[in-house]
This record gives sequence, C-alpha cells and structure tokens, in this order.
Amino acid sequence: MKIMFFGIAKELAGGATLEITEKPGTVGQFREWLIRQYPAMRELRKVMIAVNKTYATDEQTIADDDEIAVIPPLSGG
Amino acid sequence: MKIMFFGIAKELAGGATLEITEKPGTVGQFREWLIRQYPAMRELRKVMIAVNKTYATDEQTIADDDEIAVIPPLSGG
Amino acid sequence: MESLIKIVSDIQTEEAIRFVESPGSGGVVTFIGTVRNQTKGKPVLKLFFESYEPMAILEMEKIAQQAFEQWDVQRIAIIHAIGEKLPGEEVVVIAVAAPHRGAAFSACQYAIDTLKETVPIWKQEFFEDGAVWVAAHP
Amino acid sequence: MESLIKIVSDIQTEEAIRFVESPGSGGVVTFIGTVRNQTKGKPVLKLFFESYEPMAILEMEKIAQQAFEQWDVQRIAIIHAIGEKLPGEEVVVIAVAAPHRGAAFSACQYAIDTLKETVPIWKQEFFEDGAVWVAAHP
Repeated sequence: MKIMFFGIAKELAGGATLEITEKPGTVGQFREWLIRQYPAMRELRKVMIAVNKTYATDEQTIADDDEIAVIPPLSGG
Repeated sequence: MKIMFFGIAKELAGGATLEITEKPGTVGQFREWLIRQYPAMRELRKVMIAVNKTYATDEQTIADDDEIAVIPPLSGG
Repeated sequence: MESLIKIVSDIQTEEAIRFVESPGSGGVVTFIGTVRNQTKGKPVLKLFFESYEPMAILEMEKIAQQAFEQWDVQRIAIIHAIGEKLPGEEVVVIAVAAPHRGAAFSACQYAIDTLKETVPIWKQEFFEDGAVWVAAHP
Repeated sequence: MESLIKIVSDIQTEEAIRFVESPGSGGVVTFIGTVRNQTKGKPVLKLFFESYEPMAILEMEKIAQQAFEQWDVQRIAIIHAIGEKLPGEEVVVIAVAAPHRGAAFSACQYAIDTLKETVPIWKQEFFEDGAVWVAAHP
C-alpha cells in the first residue's frame, strides 16, 4: 500500500512516499499508526487523510489498492 | 452664464452648451427654468445639477461665473 | 495610498493590475465591465459612452479616497472607456490591492457600485431599430 | 458553464481573464494573489509552493462546480502556481464572469476562500534565518 506525504508531513516522514505491508483497516486506524510512527505529526494544527484523491472520514475502510495521502494543514492561495 | 448638457439632456436641449444672460439665482430656480424651456426633461428619471463640477443642492446660489451642468440619469460602468 | 484614475478610448486591463500590484500587497481584486451582446433578450449592436470628463475624474478620485478611508487598501486604479464599444469590449476596469483580500473585495465592489451612482458618464445602446440612452426614463 | 483549471509554473493573468470574458457576460471579477514581501513584519525572501496535483485539480474543479450551482455565473478560471515564487510574483488567479456583477463578486470570493480550505497546496516561507511551512502548527 502506497502512502504519499506532502509539505511538512513529507519532512516529518523523511520522504514523499512509503510502501507499507500491514493493512491499516480504517482511516482512523491509519491515523493511529501514523502518530505512532511519526509522533511529531501530533503537533500539526490539523492532518487530513485523502483516499484516492478524496478527503476521507475516520470510519472509512481502506482497500489494498487505495492511494493514501497524508495532508498537513493547507496553505495554498 | 454657460450651461452644459450631456447624454439625453443634450438631445433634448438641442446642443451641448448654451449661453444664458438671465441669472437663475438658485439651483432650484434654474431647475424651474430648465423645465419651462425643455418640458421633456420632466420625463427623465432624475436630473442632477452640477455647479463647478460638483453636485449641487436646490438651495445653492449660482454665481455669474459658475459652470452649470445638466446631469441626466447616469449609466456608466 | 496611490490611485490611477483615467478616462480613455481603449481599456488596458493589464495597466490597472500592474499599477496596483506591489510586493507589499497580498491580493488584487479587479472588476472588468464589458459590453453585453443583449439587453432583455434584444441584440445590442454597440454602445456609445460619453462623459463630463473633468467632473467624472473628480468623482472617480472621490471614490478612491472614500475606499482608502473605509478599508485597509493600498492602491486603486479606476479606468473608464468612452466612445464606441462593441459587444465583448471592455468598458471599465477597477483594480484594488490590499494586504488582506476581504478589504480588496469590499473596496472593489464599493467602487463599481458607487461609480454607477455618482460618476457623470452616460451610455447609449444601439439596437437594430434605433438607439436609447440607458436608464434615462423611469 | 465552462471552467479552466490549471496548476502551472508561471501565472498568466490575461489567460484567465480572456478565458472567462464573452459577449454574453457583463462583468468579470478576478482575484490575484501575490507573494507579500513580509509576514508579521519579518522580511520574506521567497515562497516555495508544492501541490498534490491530481487531487488539487479535482478540488479546484469542485469549487468551480459549486460556484456554478450557487450563483448565476458563466465561466470560471482557477490557476495556481507551484514552485519558487519571489515577492510581488503571482501565485493564484481566479476569474469569474457573470451576467450581473454581484454574482461574480460572490462566486470569486467563495472560490478563493474555499481554495484556501480544501485544495491540497502548501507553501514554505523563506526568511533570512530559515524556512517554515505556513500554518502547519497551531
């Protein structure tokens, strides 16, 4: 499963993409895993998770071939 | 005294400028004279009078060397 | 608090935008008014704009001044065209630069709303069957 | 109801304006965001913008769609720059054409407000003494 990181999340994760083998189950479980791996992400103002280029809720289930993106606080415009 | 007409007022007055010799006294009196001269101006939605390039109230006195402009309803923009 | 106020034959939108942009401002809001090809479904062939130019300039300067007093805006450009204009052509451009976008939106909308109420400019609409001075009659 | 949605290296404001203008519309409102030369008084040397491009395009398309649903607007262009940008340079341009200006102002302001909330784009501010990702921390 491919995870993409952007902005400050990319710095905190030490790279733009990561392949993981364990299945996170839901988006909420993925968030828990994320904080365990990179505790500094807890300090961010807000982290959203996108599944297949759409913002996801914590209840949403993640499938094997989903594209997961870690979206730190936005600052476009 | 020079009177300037614009837009539809110019058409109704038959010209862009007019020299008059009688002194109108106040702007209100000038309005009365205007309607007597060009009754069709009464049909306009609104007519403003500018004295020396500033909108004038009816109470304002007109001096000999003032520049008077007849301002029919605006439609700029 | 600088302004560019002009009455011209041909509008240059870029001139207004370039005038107001500066490294100290964060946002520019512009309004560009163009000639519509119809009025209430009736095809418009062209418009003809006329102004009482020295007074129009004074009134446009007042608008810029009032915007500076009401909002935290840095620069304002107000350019209006006169003469003959065809459908699609630009008639007026207003550009406002401000440190924060809310002020720029408010000031730009204020400027175009006020321009239509106070600036001595008139337009005649030409249709297939004749011409009328816009808004002249009730 | 057509839209032009792009992520580019260099913004062409004119492209957005020309895309939305048409003889059927009466007004175009644009917002142009530029790089400010300071943040809270601290000089900014440059910005660096990064995007999750395919998702950013989808979110920008949603904004245009929502604007079409909420207001009587005809065309919308949303162009955002990525990469390095110096103070004064343009970062984003949004242009909205509508038959009546009120709708164009509302839709344009909605578009930039929503873009900042939903479009996956990030900027890093570079100061004399280092760089920070804007708004990342509380």
